[in-house]
This record gives sequence, C-alpha cells and structure tokens, in this order.
Amino acid sequence: MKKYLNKQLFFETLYKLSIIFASLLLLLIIIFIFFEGVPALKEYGVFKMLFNMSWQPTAHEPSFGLSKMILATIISTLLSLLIAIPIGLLSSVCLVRLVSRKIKNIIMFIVEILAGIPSVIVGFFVLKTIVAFLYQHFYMNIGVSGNSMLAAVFVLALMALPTIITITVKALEAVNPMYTEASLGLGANKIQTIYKVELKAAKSGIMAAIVLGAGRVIGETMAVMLVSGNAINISSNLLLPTRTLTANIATEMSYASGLHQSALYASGIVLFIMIMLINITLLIILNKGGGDNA
Amino acid sequence: MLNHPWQVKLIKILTYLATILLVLLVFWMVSFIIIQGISYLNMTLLKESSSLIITTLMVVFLALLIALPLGIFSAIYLQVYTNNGKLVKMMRFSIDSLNGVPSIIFGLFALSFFIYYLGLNRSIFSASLIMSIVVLPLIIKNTEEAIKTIDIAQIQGSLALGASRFTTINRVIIPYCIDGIINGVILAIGKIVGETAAIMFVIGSASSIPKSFFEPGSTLATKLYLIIQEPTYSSNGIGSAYGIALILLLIVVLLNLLVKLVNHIFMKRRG
Amino acid sequence: MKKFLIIVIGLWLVGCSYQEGLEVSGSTSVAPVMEKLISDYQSNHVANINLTADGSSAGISAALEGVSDIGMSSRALSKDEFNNDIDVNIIGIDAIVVVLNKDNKITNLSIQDLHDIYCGKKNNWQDFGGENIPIVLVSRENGSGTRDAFEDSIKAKDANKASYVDLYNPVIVNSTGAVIENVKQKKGAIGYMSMGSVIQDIKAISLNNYQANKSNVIKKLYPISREFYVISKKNNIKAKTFINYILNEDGQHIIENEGFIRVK
Amino acid sequence: MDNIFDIKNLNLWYGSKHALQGINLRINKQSVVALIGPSGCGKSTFLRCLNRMNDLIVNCHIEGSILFNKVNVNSERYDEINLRKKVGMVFQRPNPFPMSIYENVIYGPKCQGITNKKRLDELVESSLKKAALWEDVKDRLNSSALGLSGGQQQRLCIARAIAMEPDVILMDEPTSALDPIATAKIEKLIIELKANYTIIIVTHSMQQAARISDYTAFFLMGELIEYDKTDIIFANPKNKKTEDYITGRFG
Repeated sequence: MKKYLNKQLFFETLYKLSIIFASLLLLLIIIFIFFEGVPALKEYGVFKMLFNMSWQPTAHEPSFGLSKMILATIISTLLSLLIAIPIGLLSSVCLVRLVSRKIKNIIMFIVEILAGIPSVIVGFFVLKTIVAFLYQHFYMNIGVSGNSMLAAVFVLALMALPTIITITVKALEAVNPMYTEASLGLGANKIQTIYKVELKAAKSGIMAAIVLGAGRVIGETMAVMLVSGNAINISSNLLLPTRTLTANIATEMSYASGLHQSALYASGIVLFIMIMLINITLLIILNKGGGDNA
Repeated sequence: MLNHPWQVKLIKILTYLATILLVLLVFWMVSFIIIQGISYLNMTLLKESSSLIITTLMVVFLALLIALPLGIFSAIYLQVYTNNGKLVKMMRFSIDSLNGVPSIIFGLFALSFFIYYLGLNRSIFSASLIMSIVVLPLIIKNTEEAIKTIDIAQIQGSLALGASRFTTINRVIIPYCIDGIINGVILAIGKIVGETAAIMFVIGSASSIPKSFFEPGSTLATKLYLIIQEPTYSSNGIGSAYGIALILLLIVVLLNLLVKLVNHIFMKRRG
Repeated sequence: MKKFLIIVIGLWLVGCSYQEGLEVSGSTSVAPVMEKLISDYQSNHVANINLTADGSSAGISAALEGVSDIGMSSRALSKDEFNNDIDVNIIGIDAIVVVLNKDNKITNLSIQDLHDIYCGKKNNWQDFGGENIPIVLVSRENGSGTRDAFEDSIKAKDANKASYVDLYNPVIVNSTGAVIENVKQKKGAIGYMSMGSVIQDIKAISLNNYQANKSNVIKKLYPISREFYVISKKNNIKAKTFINYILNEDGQHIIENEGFIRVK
Repeated sequence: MDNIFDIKNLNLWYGSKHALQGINLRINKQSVVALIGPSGCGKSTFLRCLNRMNDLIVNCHIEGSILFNKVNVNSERYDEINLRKKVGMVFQRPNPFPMSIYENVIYGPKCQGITNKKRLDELVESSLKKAALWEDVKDRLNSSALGLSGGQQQRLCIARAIAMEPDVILMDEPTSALDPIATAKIEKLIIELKANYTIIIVTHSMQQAARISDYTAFFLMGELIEYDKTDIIFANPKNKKTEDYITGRFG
C-alpha cells in the first residue's frame, strides 16, 4: 500500500507542478520581454518612444519613435475589421439560419481550412496577386509599389474572418429559441427575426468575436511583412507602403544589436500591452454581457 | 430599418452575397496555390523538401513530447483537483492570455530566454521548446473541454466504488477524453507546421537533412518565407515556393479532415 | 512516464554545452564570405571556429575587449577605436552596385543622381532620360551594413547620420534576394547590393561612367565601395594563423569567387 | 355566431409519432375556448397549428385543413406571415425582447411597415391600456422590459400581441409560470379581451378553464375526445373519459 500511496502523491504533485509552470509561462514571457526592452525605454524615454515620429536606430544619437508604427498597427487592424466584420457577421447569419445543415457544415469546413492556412501562405498569395495587381494598375502614382497598407488590410481581413465567423456562429446558435418564436409569433419574417432580435440577443458573443478577431489581427507578423512594404510612414493614401509594429520587429531583428535591439523589444512590449488590453476588454464584455441571452 | 419589404429583400441578398464572397475568397486562394504549385509537385521537389519535412516533423515531435504531458496534467488539475477559487481564475486567465499572445512575441521571448539567457544555440531544439509553449494552451483547453463533457455520474460512480481521485483519473477520465486530447494534438500540429514568426529567430536555417536536434534547420514554413523573399537562391526559383506552399496546404487540409474523422468516431462512441 | 522525464532533462543539458573554439563576430556583410572561408579552413586545419553576425560596431568592440578572437567590420575604425596592440587587415573590397529593372533603358547614373533619387528630389525616370515611369525605391532595413555604406556614399543621411530615405515610400526588405525580387518585378524599381550578388534577371549600371570592375574599384574610380576589415589582438597566435590563411592564395581565391575584389 | 376557425380532419406527425389524430373542431368568434387534457395529449401542438408555429419543427408533417375565416391556411400557398398578423400568440414563460417596453410593443407593427411615430404611439397606448399595463408603465416606456415583474412581463407580451390588431390570441399556459395574484389579473384581462378578440387558451388548471372559458375541448392521446360549452363539459360530460379526467381519476 505504501508504494501505491507515494506513486499517487508523486503524480498529484506532478499535476500541480504542471499547472503552476503553465500559468507562470505568461509571467516568464513578460519578464524577459521587459528585461530586454527596458534599456531602450530608459535610455530614450517611454513618452518619446510612444509619441516621437522618427525611427532612426542606427544614427549617432539614435531615435526610437514608434508612433508611426503604432498608428499603422491600429489603422490596419481597424480597416481590416471594417471588411471582416460585415462579411463575417452576414455569412454567420446565413450559415446559422438561411442554409441547410449540410451546406453549413461544408462552409464551416472551408472556414476551418482558412483558419488553418499558415499566415506565410496568405501573405505569399496576396503578394503574388493583389500587390502585383496594384503595381500594374497604379504604378503611375508617385510612391506606389504595390506593397501597401491596402494589401496589408486585405491580408488581415482574411486572417480575421475565421475567428469572427466561428465565434459568431457559436453565439447565434446559443440564442434562446423563445426569442425567435416570440418574434415569429408577432408576424415578423425570418430576416427581421434574425437582425432585430437574435443579433441583439447574441450581442455579447458577437462583441467577443470582434475583439478576438482584433487580437488575432493586431499580432499578425509574417503575412503583413510580406505585403506592406515596411516603409515607416502613415498616409491617407492606402496605396502607399506602411510598417506595423510586428513587421518592424521581424524586419530589423536579424541585424539589430545593442540599443537598436532593445528598442525592437520595446515595440514588442507596446504590442504586448495592446494585446493585454484587448484580453481585458474581452473579459469585461463576457462578464457584463453574459446574461442577456440566457 | 428592415420595416419595408424592399429592405428585407436587400438584406437577404447581402447575407447570401457575403457567404458566397467568403467561399470565393478561400477558393481563389486555394486554387491559386494548387494551380501554381501542382506543376512543381514532382519527385525533385519532394526530394529537395525532404529535409524540410523531416525538420518540421522533428519540431512537431519534440514540441508535443513536452507540451502533451504538461498540458494534460494541467487540464486534469484544473478540472478535477480545484474548485473555481480566485487562484484558479488567475491561472485560467494567464493560460487564455498565453493563447492570445502573438507569435512574434513568442519569437522575441525565445531569442532572449533560450538563446541569450540559457545560451542554447539556434537549433531545432530551441524551436521545439518555444513551440511547446505556443501549443500548450491549445492542449490544455481541448483536454479541459473533453473532461467537461464527461457526465458527472460517471465520475461519481467511480468515486462511489471507493476509487480514489487518482485512479478515477486513470480509469475514467483519461480514457474518456482521448478524443479531446487528439483534437488538441491535431490542432497543435497544424499550428506548429504553419508557424514562422515564433521560431524564425531561433531555428537558424539549413538546406541539408539535420543530423541531430541541436543543429540549425529549416521547416517547411520558415524555408517558404526565405524562398518567397529570395527566390533566386532556390533551385527552381519561385516555383519551389509554390511547391512548398502546396505541401503545407495539403497538410492543413489533411489535419482538418483528421479532426472531422476523430470527432465522427468518438461522436458515435459517445452516442 | 519516468523514462520520458529523464529523456527531456537529458536533452536539455546536452543542448546547453557547446565546444569552445575561435570566436569570430561582427559585420553582417562580411559574415557570408567569412562562413565560406571558415568551412574551407576547417576542411584542412584542426580548428573549431564559431561565427556570429551582429554588426560591425559589435564586432569591433568584441575584438578590442577580447570577447571575440577576430572582429569583422565593413567600415573603417574610428580614431578612438584604434589602439596599437591590435592589428587591422583588409581582406577584400566590396563594390556596391546599383541595379535597375531589365526594361529600364538607363545605363549610367552619377552620385548626385543617386542622391536626388534617394532623397526624393527627383522621382521619375524621365528626369534621367528614361521612360515616364515613377521611381520605386527599394532599400535594405536599418542595421544592414550595405545600406549604411551606400547611403553614406550618396550622402542620403543628415548630420546625425539619420537616413532621409524613409520619407519617400521605399519598399524595405531585409535580404539581398528580396531586393533582387522587387527590382525584377517592378519596372520603376531601383536597388543596390554587393557586386557579387548581381544576377542576370536584373541590370547593374555604371556610376560616374565607371563600371564596377577590379581595376576601377582598386583605383577608387568606381565611387561606392567598402573595405572588409578583420581586427585581432597582436598576441593572439590562433587568430593570426587564420588571418594569414585568408590573406594568402586560397583565402583570396574564395573571396574573389564570392564576388568581392581580392587585395593580394 | 359564425365561426372563425373550422378545423377538418387535422392530423400531425413528429417524424413517425402520430401526435394529432383526426381533429374536427369549430371555434366561434369573440369566445374563450380552453384546451385541457393530460400533458403530452397534443393540446399545445394543436394550438401551435393555428398560427403554423409547427412549421419551425424540422420533421413535422401536417395534413387536413384549417379554415380561418373560411380560407384554408394550412397550405404552402397561404403566407404564414399574414396568418400570424391575424393570430397572435402568448407563450408559457414571459418572453419580452431585451429592448425597452415601447420597442417591445411596436415590434410587430414596425415589422409590418408601420413607421409613422404618431400612429405607433397611439398603438402603444391603446394596447397597454387593453392589457391593463398602461397605468404601471406609462412614465417609463423607454426602460428595459426585463425590469418588469413576471405578471407585468406577461401582460406586456399580451399588449405586444394586441398591437398587431389580431382577430385571435392563442395562449399556451400563460399563467403557469406566474404567482396567484398575477394569474388572477391575467384571467380578469382575458375575460375583458373577449369583447373584441377570440381567445384560445391551453391550460393545466381545470378551475381556470371553468372560470374564464365559454367552450372547452378535452384532448387525450392526440385525439379530441369532447368539445362543448364549458358548463356542460364540467357539469355532465357525455364521454366517460372526459368525466374520469374532470373528476381526477386519471390524467
């Protein structure tokens, strides 16, 4: 019996150690990212880093202003959601209410494939189609090279769609059927029932889908880097190239050293904080809105 | 809005259009890769990318070797040994946030922790370590989902027969949630195969078959990234990029079919 | 279950230890050719040489502090970096070539032209006698030695050595191959790279009417070139033997067929 | 008194289960008809046939004719949306939408294209007055409907149905989820509504049927056993099974 007991004890401590280790990983990541990024933040100053426009890491007195890249990250995320949300919500409604179960399963399989396609392939695809097309047709404009914010937004929209659709479909399916019956009972047709009642009842699920979609998109690196042109500028002309925080890290990391590398880690910290803000807003949405479609 | 028949008709058309557009987009991308890649999918490409496939399998194997036990044990602890106290909520939040961390941040962490701090060299081993961390939340969540679906009666039945929590785990819980674990594994493989940003700083690059875990290497995805950037340096130029992209795409489709198959089998078993 | 744990810990420990040997670190532009030199040297000498590419300044300071046996640099040492217990050797010269799309009729540009192009003063090939196509700048990323040397030569930096180029919508890539790919695909593109990397899909042009060949570069007629330096402590015998190998025939031969210009 | 509903040989199957067998029934205008019977006898299923809510159920097959104002509504050609405009429904559990009281009441009319503000305000006031809820909520029309009590929510659902100006109101055990006081208020309201609506109500409580209905139909195992004036059904029912059920011997 003695041997048996300490075998059980051994495994139960192993279970405990595993979960403790798993939960501390996030902390470990935070520690090391901050550890590497703090020198540049201290040297150049957090305020200047967030709001200064010029990024010249290899100059005599280097400047590590990230504001153009932070803006590019935010703008590309919002614009991609502007495309992904309508398509995502409308197709989710169609899948849950307007098509047969068989068609729905087929399309959901296609959405899962889209979710599974590695971002490097999506970037490659857009590079060889959209970017090439943009240069062929707009090369006469100064500064246009095909690699552009528009191409980046298109890639990010493709990335956001699967996340938004899978979660919206789940939210719509969880809507209490009593609302549907009540609406139909009042002589509303299917479309009115969906858009006036069911979407409202699944509001918190849909908001979670959008926020998760934003989280997925804001952290995208490989696909954006291939198509965005990586020029450090912000412009209302979407055909001009741009550089997001993630692309900045991936482009310059291989040859960066000293303070330059530390500044890249600092842009990683900024990105990390943005992601954490998104996670926290998600938590608030889910807790607050949890009840309305009970 | 939606109070007049023409508005209703318009929205209905838009709803169908959105779905068609979604399907067309995916078909356009997939067919583009297939059409361009199919002509390069021949023996020379398979031979040339054999080192990439082997390296990818090595990363998948080692990452899962670490993440699986860690993930399953963590899921068991979360589902069986804890109530929903404050500490558990914290743990859940940190694992969910870990799941939301972008892969470039994992890349930065891998570079500073494994390479600079621990002094490991840029190798398949370092890439596998970071990938085990990347897929850990996936394994935990899927295993937890599976454990949740076990109806309480079965667990209570086993406990009622005098079995300790530990034997209940081995005899009832783990066998029952095999499909959740398999789902987690398949999704994890999908994530590892397609990953570039998390491992690009720590895996180095190589064009021959690696002899050990501690040599630098190139997976299908990292090599694809290099060739896209520098097609002139690969044997048949951009063609091999299309070839590798097609191989990756086939793997993704295969993995998704596998998930469907596993769910189907276990759905029948669960009745 | 126990077997599995032992394996994992075993893998972890083995990973951490790696053999000591000759440490070579520094410029990312010199690293590729140094890699070839090292593998050739190791094929007939017993030596374990470790190479890291972390930039010229890092290489220079590593050599001065003795952290690395040999420091590589693609820029001359500044006055305060130089001291007399180290010796500095030039192992090769790298000419930086300007490349255009094959359909672009232009065959020659002056340094002033390059300055006007990369500082946004002129943005159409018509200004230089070419077709009416806007110019698309293709540039390397910050930290790349090639970009540093190129922008210094065409004075595309301000007093604080901060580059102007970023303001004119360049396509920024972090590898020579990507420069080639962008120049090859885009009619109006202009890029630059080491002479050795040029391939026939793109067109290298002459600068100030001088082709980038051995004699023009050595005579400094070809305006944009940079020397590859190796820095080592005078008393470091192991480093000295490797450097002598680089400076004699078989070393110089490798440097030449890597597309650089030999010094001996 | 001409009839508003004339049901002839109505049969319904859920997949293979024959839930309603050969129902023949006439329902007069402006009367309250109670449907009683043990649970699972098909009374709710029958009620839902009258506004074709059963169309939502996947493998449900219906035969026979349902004449509504002499027109057979149980056919593909007849648009169920029009039917539901004329035949409102109130459910067992109060299910106001997660919107304001005002928006709940005008939901139906707006779906029909009535968007004129003044017209909608009139409808809201008249419907809430008819549902005896106007006094309670007239100064907080824009507050959320979920804030009301159970009884108030059910009366709001009735008001919502009345706003459609239907001819018939179907009620599926409207008071089973409510406390006795709220139930009494709803019963009093039903009797007042009889003046301008036909009300068909499914109920478990025979006392409720006796109190408020003019006619009562007794269902058992998918068949209509007996249908007659309420006082006849409860005083001396013709069919033995009805008598056993009324006196509580089974069911």
